[in-house]
Amino acid sequence: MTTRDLSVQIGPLTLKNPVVAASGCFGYGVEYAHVVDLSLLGGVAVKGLFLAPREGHPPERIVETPAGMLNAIGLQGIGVDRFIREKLPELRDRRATVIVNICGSTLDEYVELARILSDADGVAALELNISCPNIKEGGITFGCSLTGTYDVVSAVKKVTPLPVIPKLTPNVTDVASFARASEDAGADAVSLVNTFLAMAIDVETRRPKLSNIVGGLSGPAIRPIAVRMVYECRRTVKIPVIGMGGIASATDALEFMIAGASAVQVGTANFVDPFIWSKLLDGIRDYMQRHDIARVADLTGTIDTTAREKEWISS
Amino acid sequence: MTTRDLSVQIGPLTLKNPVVAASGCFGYGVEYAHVVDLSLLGGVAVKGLFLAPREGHPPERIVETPAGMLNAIGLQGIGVDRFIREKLPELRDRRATVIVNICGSTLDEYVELARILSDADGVAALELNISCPNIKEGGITFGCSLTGTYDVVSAVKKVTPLPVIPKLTPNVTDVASFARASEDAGADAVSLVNTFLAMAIDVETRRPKLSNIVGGLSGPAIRPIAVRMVYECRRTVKIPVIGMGGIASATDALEFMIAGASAVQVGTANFVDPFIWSKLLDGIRDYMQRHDIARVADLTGTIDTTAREKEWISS
Amino acid sequence: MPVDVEARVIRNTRLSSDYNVIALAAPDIAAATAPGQFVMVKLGRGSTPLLRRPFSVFEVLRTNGHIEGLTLLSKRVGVTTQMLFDAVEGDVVSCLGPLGKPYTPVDPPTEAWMVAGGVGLAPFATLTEVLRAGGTSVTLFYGARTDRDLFYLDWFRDRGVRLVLATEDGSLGDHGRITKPLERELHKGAGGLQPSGAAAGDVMIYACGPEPMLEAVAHVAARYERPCEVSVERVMGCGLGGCYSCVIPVRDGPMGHHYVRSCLGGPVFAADQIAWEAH
Amino acid sequence: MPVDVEARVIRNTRLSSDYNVIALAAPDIAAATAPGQFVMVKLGRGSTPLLRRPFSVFEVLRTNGHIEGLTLLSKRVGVTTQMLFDAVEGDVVSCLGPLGKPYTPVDPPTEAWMVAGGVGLAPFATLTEVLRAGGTSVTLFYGARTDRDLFYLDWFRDRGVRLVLATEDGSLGDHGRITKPLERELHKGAGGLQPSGAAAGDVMIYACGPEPMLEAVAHVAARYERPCEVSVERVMGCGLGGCYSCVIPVRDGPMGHHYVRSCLGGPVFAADQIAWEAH
Ligand SMILES: Cc1cc2nc3c(=O)[nH]c(=O)nc-3n(C[C@H](O)[C@H](O)[C@H](O)COP(=O)(O)OP(=O)(O)OC[C@H]3O[C@@H](n4cnc5c(N)ncnc54)[C@H](O)[C@@H]3O)c2cc1C
Ligand SMILES: Cc1cc2nc3c(=O)[nH]c(=O)nc-3n(C[C@H](O)[C@H](O)[C@H](O)COP(=O)(O)OP(=O)(O)OC[C@H]3O[C@@H](n4cnc5c(N)ncnc54)[C@H](O)[C@@H]3O)c2cc1C
Ligand SMILES: Cc1cc2nc3c(=O)[nH]c(=O)nc-3n(C[C@H](O)[C@H](O)[C@H](O)COP(=O)(O)O)c2cc1C
Ligand SMILES: Cc1cc2nc3c(=O)[nH]c(=O)nc-3n(C[C@H](O)[C@H](O)[C@H](O)COP(=O)(O)O)c2cc1C
Ligand code: FES
Ligand code: FES
Repeated sequence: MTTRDLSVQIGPLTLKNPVVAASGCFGYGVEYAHVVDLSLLGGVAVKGLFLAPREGHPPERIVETPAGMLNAIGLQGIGVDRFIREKLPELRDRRATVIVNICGSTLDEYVELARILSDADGVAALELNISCPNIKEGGITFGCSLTGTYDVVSAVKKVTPLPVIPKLTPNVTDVASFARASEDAGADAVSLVNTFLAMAIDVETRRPKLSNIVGGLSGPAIRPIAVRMVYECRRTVKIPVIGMGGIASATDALEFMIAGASAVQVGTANFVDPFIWSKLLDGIRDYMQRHDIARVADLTGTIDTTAREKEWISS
Repeated sequence: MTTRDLSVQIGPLTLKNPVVAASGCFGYGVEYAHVVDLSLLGGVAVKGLFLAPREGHPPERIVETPAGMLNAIGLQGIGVDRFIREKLPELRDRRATVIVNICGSTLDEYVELARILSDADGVAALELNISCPNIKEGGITFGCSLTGTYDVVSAVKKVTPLPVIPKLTPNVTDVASFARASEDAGADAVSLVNTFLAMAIDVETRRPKLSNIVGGLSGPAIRPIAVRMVYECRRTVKIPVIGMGGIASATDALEFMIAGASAVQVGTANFVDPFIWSKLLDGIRDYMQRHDIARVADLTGTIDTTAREKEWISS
Repeated sequence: MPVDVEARVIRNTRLSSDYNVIALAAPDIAAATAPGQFVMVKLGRGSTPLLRRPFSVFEVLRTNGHIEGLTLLSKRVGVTTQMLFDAVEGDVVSCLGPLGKPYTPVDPPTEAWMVAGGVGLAPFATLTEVLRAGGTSVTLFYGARTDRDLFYLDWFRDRGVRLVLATEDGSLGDHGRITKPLERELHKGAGGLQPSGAAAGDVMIYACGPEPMLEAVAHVAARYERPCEVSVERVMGCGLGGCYSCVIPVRDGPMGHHYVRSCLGGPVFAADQIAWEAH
Repeated sequence: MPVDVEARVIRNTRLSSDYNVIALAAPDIAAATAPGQFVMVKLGRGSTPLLRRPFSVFEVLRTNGHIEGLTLLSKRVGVTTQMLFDAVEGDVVSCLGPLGKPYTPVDPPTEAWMVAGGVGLAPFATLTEVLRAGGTSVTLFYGARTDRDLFYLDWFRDRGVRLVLATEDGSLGDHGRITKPLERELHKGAGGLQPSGAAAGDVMIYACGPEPMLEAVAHVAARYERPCEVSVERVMGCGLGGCYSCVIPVRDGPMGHHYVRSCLGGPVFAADQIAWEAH
């Protein structure tokens, strides 16, 4: 078996492979250190961080839906200072490629977070969470406005040498225009999708199943919408697109890459199988072998939209 | 068992019960006459009609996805004249409550269709399909623009005495604003959701699984998003909301009604079980019995968002 | 009128690592089925798979003249066929049918030539029963990748069916595609050398298999001016005419065609109706 | 370190129309499990259900000292528990564990009083084994709706456990909730009348059951100044600290509290740590 080049380029950042843990689905990474060798992942996007610690929403915080789940965690978190003090050193020791997902209520908060994290040792990139659907003050006001997106990205770019990756919400009419606004503002890449705003009601009590009433839908259910959005963004911008939404197998990851993703993130599937990482990488390697692809990066955006031909396959 | 009042009011139109077959998922209704007594349904929304016959897209037109399906039928259809000549008489004979789903490429086409159908015998209401994601000329340009929605609804209202129900697309940032524009333009109700624009790729061939590349996602996968959208619309407008998206059981139908729907439509689930109709109605009746609800219309929008109390349930 | 039956699995026989024959207790459907009709089946709880899948009725099961159920011949290609492969006695399969337009059986002296590719064998067991009951002589042209994928040969032989086989690896019968022996025999027939004793022209061809095979058979049949019916295989969402997923282009003039739902207008079509050049 | 095992079902015993005990061939997990720890299980193909579900390890199965696997005591309430109920020998259950903080066993002369509500019995079989091995005397306060929902009584009796029962319909033991006899015995104990011979105060309470029961037990324990550990039941998405779904409010001062992940910080907590008034 020839060695296959799994590395991908996200702007100035090289990931050793295209499989990244999605924010909010992998704690601060350190929780998984005893089951996963963090250095083997393409990257770890840590749980969304505000400047200050946050309590998040009261339970119920999640509910399962057909092929998906709703969450309204409300970005419970330890705040940036404790993160740098308590988590980052271990992540560094374990040689994880750390992408910090940051959230603010105001533009200044994003800028302040970016400043603080730029001085910390061991941060590979910043992912701007301007798309959390679960909290009013969670940047979604930026994420649903083109000028808001443009402003927050360019403000953060001004204060940090780190690669900046705005994370886009799918709850908009034209996601590609947000990718464009991000690119115009100097983003190094965009990542998508965050979760879909959704809800579930217990008909016996007539109460919402989540304490927050609404939450974000993730998991395999959303994959076809997410793939379409990645495809649209890829056709609109030149910066790399990081794709996610319902990836649960190597085939799913490859589907996103062929649609246009340079790397992928895995969220919900990690809950189902914390050992999924090596299975995804093995599956990707196997595919490259079968199709004789030397560099995984060569797959990005290779969707073939010409008409297909018929073949006589003896069945 | 007390008799339960299942009738609901959609503006001027009374439906004998709230369960309606969704457009495009029940042919022209007549196809199902040998398995379902059409007069027992709340209504039958027939396949989207253009003025002229249409061939639709080449196969593959559907593909299954986790808890959902994509379709890109491309509104194959017989056109309004043949519909009135060949299908409407049988629907009338079978005492179906017929909701005609109409599509146009221009505002004038919607107006012309409304005019023609207003003169036909046996049409209960018009559903304006301004939300089909699969064809460029399928009204989606109206459905994604507030003024477009307003204009097409008010133009149609001017020429028809029939109840007018614009069908909204979920592929927008703020669906409730489209419900509001519809209400302002004089719509008698709104229905939602149409399908979510999505895609799937065969990684072995790197080709899209649908000939049209993209298609619309329906089925249980989308239900939590659809319920949220119905909830938002109900809080924004006074006209009735007809809810749909992934309904496959009486519980699902009740969830939509509690969220704010006055009636529901069932699409994909009819493919899985063409005998679903009596099961849904039985389940709704049973629920009303258990909860001592005399009129199903009293359920609409009764979601209880006050905090819950703990109870000691011996488990 | 189709019915929906929660059919118990009577038995499940594996024919190879990919093929199985599953017997289902659906006597009402079995009794009403004509050769070439299909059922829509669904297995499993929840929504994996979400939609039903179409399968030809393979055999009608009779015990002392009493109809017990039906069988499906299934090839493992995905989630439902995997579940059909794994099913055990007592499991339940939701089965809706019979559906679709059947084949048109011929009467003697016309001969029936059935052309099957792989799992396309499925409709030909019931067709054989009907044809043989009417005294029609039957030939089965049956092709597969290898001899291990040719099943039920004795079943057909026992019913007096002449077998003409082909395998792509040459392990049994003709080496290559099944249209090779079909064309050879049609050629012989046209030359006056009646291989099976029938008068030239008195042959009706029935085909089922992958679409490129059907197209090839249709062209051969047309060349030798033999009537031909094909059973097409399109992705079906409902099987009842509701979804318009299963369409096939049907000729409506020398050049034109329009899409017809193969679950209602088919799956069996006259081969010359299909606009093969479209898709 | 938790492991993920595709565990074969060794046997599945129905205890009632809702309860079953399923034995799984997961010896590595069984060997590493401490009383009160749990596993995350997943059944079925596809995404119904999507997520794993948490279950306490009920018994550790031993044959001649050799660890064979573990059992789960399951109550049928939804999709996964239905599948656990229906599973048959040979089926496969994906089983991840052991996870979470266990109970803290006490040593003699301190007595152990275990308080179980319904399926909350689950962690007390392994806890009994550990306590009895250390010579601790054990009492099980066990409440359910009716006597038909009280299981494994002989199992506990055989191991020298004193049983105090309560049913809501009065069919066995006290009529009403299990906190009634618990409080009565604590009261007796506090009055100097040692029901089981232990010195007043030398009792550790372990509770598992519905949260309102845990809260009631916590209050009773506090009133009688007895140490108490409760195993809480929150909806868990991952069991590994990844999702933050399973939080419970834990006191961090006289008035305040903060959310702690019960899959990492629990499921066993000191009862006085929980901010019961929050949620
Ligand atoms: C009228 C008719 C009769 C048929 N009779 C038989 C038969 O007797 N025995 C047999 O083994 N097969 C038969 N088929 C094909 C059978 O329907 C497919 O193999 C089956 O649907 C695959 O389902 P799956 O869940 O196992 O595969 P999936 O996991 O759904 O997909 C695997 C592959 O099967 C194809 N496929 C998926 N859904 C359909 C569908 N609804 N219709 C056709 N192809 C599909 C897809 O293109 C995909 O490449 C018939 C098809 C038709 C239309
Ligand atoms: C640490 C821990 C140990 C447990 N041990 C046992 C045990 O030994 N035996 C036993 O029968 N049950 C136990 N439970 C409860 C068990 O997890 C739930 O009954 C199970 O998740 C229900 O799954 P389901 O798919 O059958 O139900 P679902 O169809 O998912 O839902 C049915 C009901 O169960 C509740 N529920 C759903 N998911 C969860 C979840 N992840 N965690 C808790 N509740 C949920 C929902 O609120 C819903 O009302 C334990 C729970 C925890 C947290
Ligand atoms: C429980 C949970 C918590 C999440 N928290 C965050 C977060 O803190 N920041 C963020 O940008 N996205 C968050 N997400 C979104 C995921 O990172 C991801 O975008 C989404 O779940 C889709 O991917 P998936 O289908 O693979 O889960 C969260 C998702 C889940 C399910
Ligand atoms: C195959 C198919 C065809 C459809 N055709 C139409 C149509 O012609 N007009 C329309 O308004 N909606 C059409 N829809 C959308 C449905 O009416 C419905 O809005 C959507 O499928 C969501 O409901 P469901 O999840 O119950 O299917 C179609 C959906 C499917 C699956
Ligand atoms: S399969 Fe639905 S119309 Fe034919
Ligand atoms: S269950 Fe996911 S953090 Fe506890």
